Amino acid sequence: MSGFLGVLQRELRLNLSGGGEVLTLVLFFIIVGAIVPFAIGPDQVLLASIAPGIIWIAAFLAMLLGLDRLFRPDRDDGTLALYRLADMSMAGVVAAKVIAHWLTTALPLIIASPFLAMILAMDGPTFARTALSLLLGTPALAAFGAFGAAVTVAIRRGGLLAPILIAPLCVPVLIFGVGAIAPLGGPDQASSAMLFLAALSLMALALSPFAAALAIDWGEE
Amino acid sequence: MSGFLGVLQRELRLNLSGGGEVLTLVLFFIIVGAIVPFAIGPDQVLLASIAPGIIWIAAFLAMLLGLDRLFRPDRDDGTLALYRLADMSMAGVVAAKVIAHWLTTALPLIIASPFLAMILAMDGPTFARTALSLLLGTPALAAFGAFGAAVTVAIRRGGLLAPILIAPLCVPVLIFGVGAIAPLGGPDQASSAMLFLAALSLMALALSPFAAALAIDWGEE
Amino acid sequence: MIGLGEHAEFIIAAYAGVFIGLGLLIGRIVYDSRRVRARLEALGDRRG
Amino acid sequence: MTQGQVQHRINLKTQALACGRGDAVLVADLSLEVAAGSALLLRGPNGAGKSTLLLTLAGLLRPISGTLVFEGADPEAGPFIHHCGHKNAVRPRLTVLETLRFWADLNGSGPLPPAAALERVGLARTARVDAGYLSAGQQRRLVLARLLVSPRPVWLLDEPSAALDAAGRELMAALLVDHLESGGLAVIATHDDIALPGAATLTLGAEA
Amino acid sequence: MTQGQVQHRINLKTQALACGRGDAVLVADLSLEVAAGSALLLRGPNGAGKSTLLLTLAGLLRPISGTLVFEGADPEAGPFIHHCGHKNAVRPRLTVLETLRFWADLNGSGPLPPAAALERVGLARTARVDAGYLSAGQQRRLVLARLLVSPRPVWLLDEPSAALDAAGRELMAALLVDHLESGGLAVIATHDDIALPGAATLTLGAEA
Amino acid sequence: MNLNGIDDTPKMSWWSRLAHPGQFLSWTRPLIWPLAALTLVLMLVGLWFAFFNSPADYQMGDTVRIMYVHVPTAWLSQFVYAAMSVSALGTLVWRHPLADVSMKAAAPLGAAFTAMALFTGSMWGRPTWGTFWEWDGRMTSTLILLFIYLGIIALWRAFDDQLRAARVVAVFTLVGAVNVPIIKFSVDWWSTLHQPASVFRADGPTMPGSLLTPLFVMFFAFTLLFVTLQLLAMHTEIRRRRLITLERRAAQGDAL
Ligand code: HEM
Ligand SMILES: Nc1ncnc2c1ncn2[C@@H]1O[C@H](COP(=O)(O)OP(=O)(O)OP(=O)(O)O)[C@@H](O)[C@H]1O
Ligand SMILES: Nc1ncnc2c1ncn2[C@@H]1O[C@H](COP(=O)(O)OP(=O)(O)OP(=O)(O)O)[C@@H](O)[C@H]1O
Ligand SMILES: [Mg+2]
Ligand SMILES: [Mg+2]
Repeated sequence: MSGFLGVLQRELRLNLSGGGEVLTLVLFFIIVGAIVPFAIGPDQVLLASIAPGIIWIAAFLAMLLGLDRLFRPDRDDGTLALYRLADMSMAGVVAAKVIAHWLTTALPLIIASPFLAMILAMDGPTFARTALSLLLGTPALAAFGAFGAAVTVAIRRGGLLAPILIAPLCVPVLIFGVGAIAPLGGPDQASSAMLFLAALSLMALALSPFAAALAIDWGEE
Repeated sequence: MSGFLGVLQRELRLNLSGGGEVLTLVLFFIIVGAIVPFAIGPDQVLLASIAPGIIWIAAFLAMLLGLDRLFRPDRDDGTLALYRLADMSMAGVVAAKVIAHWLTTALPLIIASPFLAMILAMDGPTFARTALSLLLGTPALAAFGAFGAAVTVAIRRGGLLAPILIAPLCVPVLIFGVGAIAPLGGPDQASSAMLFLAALSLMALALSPFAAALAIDWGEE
Repeated sequence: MIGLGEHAEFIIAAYAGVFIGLGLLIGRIVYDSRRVRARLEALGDRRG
Repeated sequence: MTQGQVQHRINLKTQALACGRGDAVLVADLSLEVAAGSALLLRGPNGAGKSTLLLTLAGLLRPISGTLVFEGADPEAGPFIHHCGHKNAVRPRLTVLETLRFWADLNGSGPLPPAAALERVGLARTARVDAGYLSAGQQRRLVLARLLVSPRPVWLLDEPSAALDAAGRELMAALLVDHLESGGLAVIATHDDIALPGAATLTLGAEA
Repeated sequence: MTQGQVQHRINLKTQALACGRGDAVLVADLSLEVAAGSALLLRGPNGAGKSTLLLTLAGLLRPISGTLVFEGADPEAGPFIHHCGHKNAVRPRLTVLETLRFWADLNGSGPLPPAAALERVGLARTARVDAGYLSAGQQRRLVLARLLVSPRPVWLLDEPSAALDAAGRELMAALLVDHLESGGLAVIATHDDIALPGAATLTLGAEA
Repeated sequence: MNLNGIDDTPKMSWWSRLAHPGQFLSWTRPLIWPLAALTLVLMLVGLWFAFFNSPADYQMGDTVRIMYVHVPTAWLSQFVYAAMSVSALGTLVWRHPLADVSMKAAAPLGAAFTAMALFTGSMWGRPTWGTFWEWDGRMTSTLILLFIYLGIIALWRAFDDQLRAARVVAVFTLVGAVNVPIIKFSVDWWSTLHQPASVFRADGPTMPGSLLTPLFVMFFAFTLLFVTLQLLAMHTEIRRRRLITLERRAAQGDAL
C-alpha cells in the first residue's frame, strides 16, 4: 500500500510541480477548441450546434497527447526497471499512474471547460450535461490511454504511436460522450448514453491496469 | 555545406528508418479528421461545409505534435552541445531540420489528404484548392514550429508546450489557409489569401532559422 | 461480355481496384519471399 | 511491507546458463555458485556481456537457456534483489530526499530512515536540492543510498564506482563489506579495482 | 571545410575565472595556463565543479567573471574545441559508422576516414550495428573516434575513461599522447589514474 | 522452457511438431502451388459467373456485380482479425512460436482486404446512394477496423526485436478483439441515432440463386487466396528470422 501511495504521490508531484504540465494541457485543450471558429467561420448557430462535439474532441486529443509522459520518462531513466523489482505488482503501479493521470489531466480539463463552452456559445443546461459526460467518460480515456502508453513504451521511438493505436479503441467513448449531451433521439437516448459511458469507464478502469502491466512486462522481457 | 547535408541526411534517415514516424503522423492526421463526424454527426452537408477547416486543423495538429522530436532528443543525448561546437552555424542546423521536418511530415500529409477529403464529402475542385493551400501554408507551420521547439527545448519540460506556444502564432496561417479554400468573399479573396499564405511561408522560412538558433544558444546559456 | 449498364465505370473501377490491389499484395509477398530466400542462399543456408 | 527483519541467507546458483540479447548469445554455459556472505566481481572487456548477465540475474531479461535459482529465497516475502544499472533512475524536479523516500516506499523500508542513508553516503547537505542538479558522482551516491534504505539480500551492481571520487569508492567498498557481513550476496560488474578481500572474480569474454 | 592542415598551436589562459551554475559559484578565482602540447588533469570530489569548468572552457556555459582566452586561435577558421561530456550523443537507429560519418560531416573531416577511426578505437566489427545497441564502454569508444575524425587542437574531456575496460584506457592514453605530441592541448576531468607522463594536475574543491 | 529440449524428444504430438518452424516449412511448402492453382481456377470461374452468367438485380441493376468482390473482401476483413486474435492467444497462452509468425503475416493481409472492402463499397455507394461515402454503421466500423489494422502494422514496424514485438502486439490484438464488438455496437447506435431510416436493412433482401452462385464461388476464391498468401507470408517470415539470426551470427563469427 505504501508503494501505491508512493507512486501516486510521486506522479502528482512530478506533474504539478512548477505547474507546467497541467497548465500546458489545459491550454492545449482550450486552444484546440478556440481554433475551430477560425477554421470553420464564426457562425454562432453552427458553433453552438457542434460545440459539444468540439469540446469532446479537444478533451480527447488533450488526454491522448499527454500519454507519452506516462511511462516513457520512467523507462528512459531506469525507473521502470526499478518498478519491476519493486515490492508491488506492476498492475498496482499502473493503477496509481492512471489515477494520477486522470487527476492531473482530465480534472483540470473539466474545470476549464466552462471557458470553452462560453467561447463556443453553448447554453447552460447543455454545458451541465457536457461536464457530466466528461466526468463519466474521461476515466475510460485515461485507462485506455495508459494501455496504449504501456504498449508503446518498449519502443525507442514512440511519440504519437500511442494516440493512434488508442484513438480507434476510444471511438465508443466519444460517441456516447457526445450522445449523452446532444440527444437527437431525446432524453431517453441521452441517459442510456450516460449509462454506457459509465459502464465503459468502469470496465476500462478495472481491466486496463492488468493489460498494461502485461504489455510492459513482456515488452521489456 | 557538407555539414548542412549531413544534418539533413541524418534527420531524414532517423525519421524514415523503420518507416515508423511518418506512417504514424499520417495516421494521426487521418484519424483526427475521421473522428470529427462521430463528434458532430454525419450530416453530409454540414461536413462538406466545414471539411476544409477540419483538414487544416488536422494538418495543423499533426505538424505541431511532431515538433517535440525536432530538438529534444538531440538535447537529451548531448547532440545539441555538439552542434554548438560544430563547424556550421546553428541557423544552418535549424534550416536543415526545418526542411527535413517539412519533407517528413507535411508532404506525407498532403499526399494522404485525398482520402480525408473523400470521407468528409468534399468535392473535387474544393479539394484541389485545399491541397494547394496546404502546399503553400505548411512551410510556414514547419518554420514557426521549429522556432517553438527551439524556445521550449531549453526548458526541461516541454512536450506539449511548443504546440501551445506556437498555435497562436500560426492562427494567421490557418485563417488564410482556410480562406484560400472556402472564400467567403469570392475567388478574388481566395487568390489573395493564397498570396498571403505564400508570403507568410517565405517570411517564416527566411527568419525562423535565425530566431530559433538565437533561442537555442541563449537557452542553453 | 454482357453490357454493364449505365454504371459500368463504377463496376469496372471496383474490379480493377480490387485486382490491382491484389496484384500489389501478391507481388509484394512474392518479392519479399524471393529476396529473403536469395539472401539466405547467399549466406549458404541450404535448408530454406 | 517493511522488511526490517534479518535478511534471509540466499545462495545464487546457475547451471549451464546462457544469456544474451534477442537470440544473440553473449554468455554461454555459465555455471556459477555465489554463497550468502560472498561477492563475485564480473570483469571483462567492453561489450563482453556483463550488463546483460546482471540484467538476466535480476530477472529483467529472460535467460536464453539453462537454469538460475536463488536458493533460500521465499518468493512470497516479496522481491529480494536490488539491481543498479548504468542508469540512475534519478528524475529532475524531485528533491534528493523525495527521491529516496519514494524508493523506500516502493521497495519497502528498513531500519535506516532515508535521511540517515543520505548522511551515510555523504549527501546530507544536498537533501533538498533538485535531484536533477546533482553531479554525475552525486547521483551515483544517491543510488547507493537506495540500497541502504530497503535492505535486500541480493545486490547486483553494474559499475557502481563509475563517476565516484576516491572517497566515494571507499564508501562503496565499506557498504559492500557491511552488506556481505550481514549475510548478503553481491555480484558486481566493474572495470575498477574494488577493495573487497576474498571476492571471487569471473572474467567474461576475451577481447574488446 | 576539411581541416586536414597541421593544427595551429593554441595555449589556454584564464585569469581570475569564476564559473558555476546559475549564480552559484563553484570554481572561483582560477588562473590557469595550459600550453600547446601539454595536458591538465582536473581532479576533485563529486560535485566539485569539474564538469562545470569544462563546459565553461568549451564556451557552452558563460563564465561568471574573469577572462578566458585561447591564444593563437583563429576564430575565422572555425571551431577548434572538442568537448566530450558525460553524455555520448549516440542515437539509436543510426549505425555506428553512420553516426561517425555524421560527426565528420558536422565538424569537418581530417585525414583519418571514419572507418579507419573505428578500426583505431576497436569498433571496426560493430560498424554496421545500430549505435544504440552498443554497450556502455563501446559507446565511449565511439566518442573517442569522434575526436579522431575531425582534428581539433583543444580537447576537453569529462571522465573519458568511465566504462572503459583496461584496453580501452590504454587506448585512450595512447590517443592523448599522440594528440599532445602533435601540438594539441587537453583538459581532462577524471577520477581514474590516467597514464599521461608530465601532465599537470588541478584539484578542485576539498570535500564531497 | 527450453525449446530445443522439446525439439529433440523423439515422440511428439503433431501440434508440438508443427511448433518447429522448420517442420512447418517442409510440411506446408508442397501445399502452396496446389492452393494457388485452386484459387486461380475458382477466381476465374467466379469472374465468369459474375460477368457472363448472372442477371442484373431487378433493383440495383448491374451494379450488383460489385457485390461479388465487395462481400468477400468485407468478410475477410473480419475473418482475418479473428485469425489474428486466435494467433495472439497462441502466442500468449501456448507460446506457440508459429503463432507470432502467423500474427505478423496476417496484419498486412487484413489491412489490404479491409481497404478493398472500403473501396468496393464506395464504388458501389456512388451509383446506389449518390455518394462515395456514407457514415453508415457498417461502413464506419469497417473504417475503424482499418485504423486498428494500420495501428497494429505500425506497432510491428516500430519494434526492432520481433520476439518482444510479438508478445506486445498479441496483447494489443486481444484488447482490440474485445473492443471490436463494443465499437460495432456504439457505431450502430450512433448511426441509427442520426439516420433512423438506414440505407442497409439488417435482414437484407433474399437473393435469387443466380446471384448466390457467383457470390459463393468468389467467396471461396477469396478465402483460399487469403490462406495461400498467409502461408507464403509465414514462410517468408520464418526464413527472415533465420536470416537475421544467421546474419548476426556471421557478424559475431567475424568477431571471434
Ligand atoms: C463489415 C463490413 C461489410 C459487410 C459484411 C458488408 C456486406 C455487404 C452485403 C452482404 C451487401 C449486400 C446486401 C444486400 O444485397 O442488400 C452489401 C451491400 C453494400 N455494401 Fe457492404 N459490407 C460491408 C462494408 C461496407 C463498406 C465499408 C461499404 C462502403 C464503403 C459498403 C457499401 C455497400 C454498398 C453501397 C452496398 C449496396 C447498397 C445496398 O444494398 O443498399 N459496405 N454489403
Ligand atoms: N544543471 C544544473 N543546474 C544547477 N546546478 C547544477 C547543475 N548541474 C550540476 N549542478 C551543481 O553543480 C555542482 C557541480 O557539478 P559538476 O557536475 O560540475 O560536478 P563534478 O565536479 O563534475 O562532479 P562529478 O565528479 O560527480 O562528475 C553540483 O553541486 C551540482 O549540484
Ligand atoms: N538493447 C540491446 N539490444 C541488442 N544488443 C544489445 C543491446 N544492448 C547491448 N547489446 C549488445 O550486447 C553486447 C553486450 O552488451 P553489455 O552492455 O552487456 O556489455 P558490457 O559487458 O556491460 O560492456 P561495458 O563494459 O561496455 O558496459 C554488446 O555487444 C552490445 O552491442
Ligand atoms: Mg555494461
Ligand atoms: Mg562531472
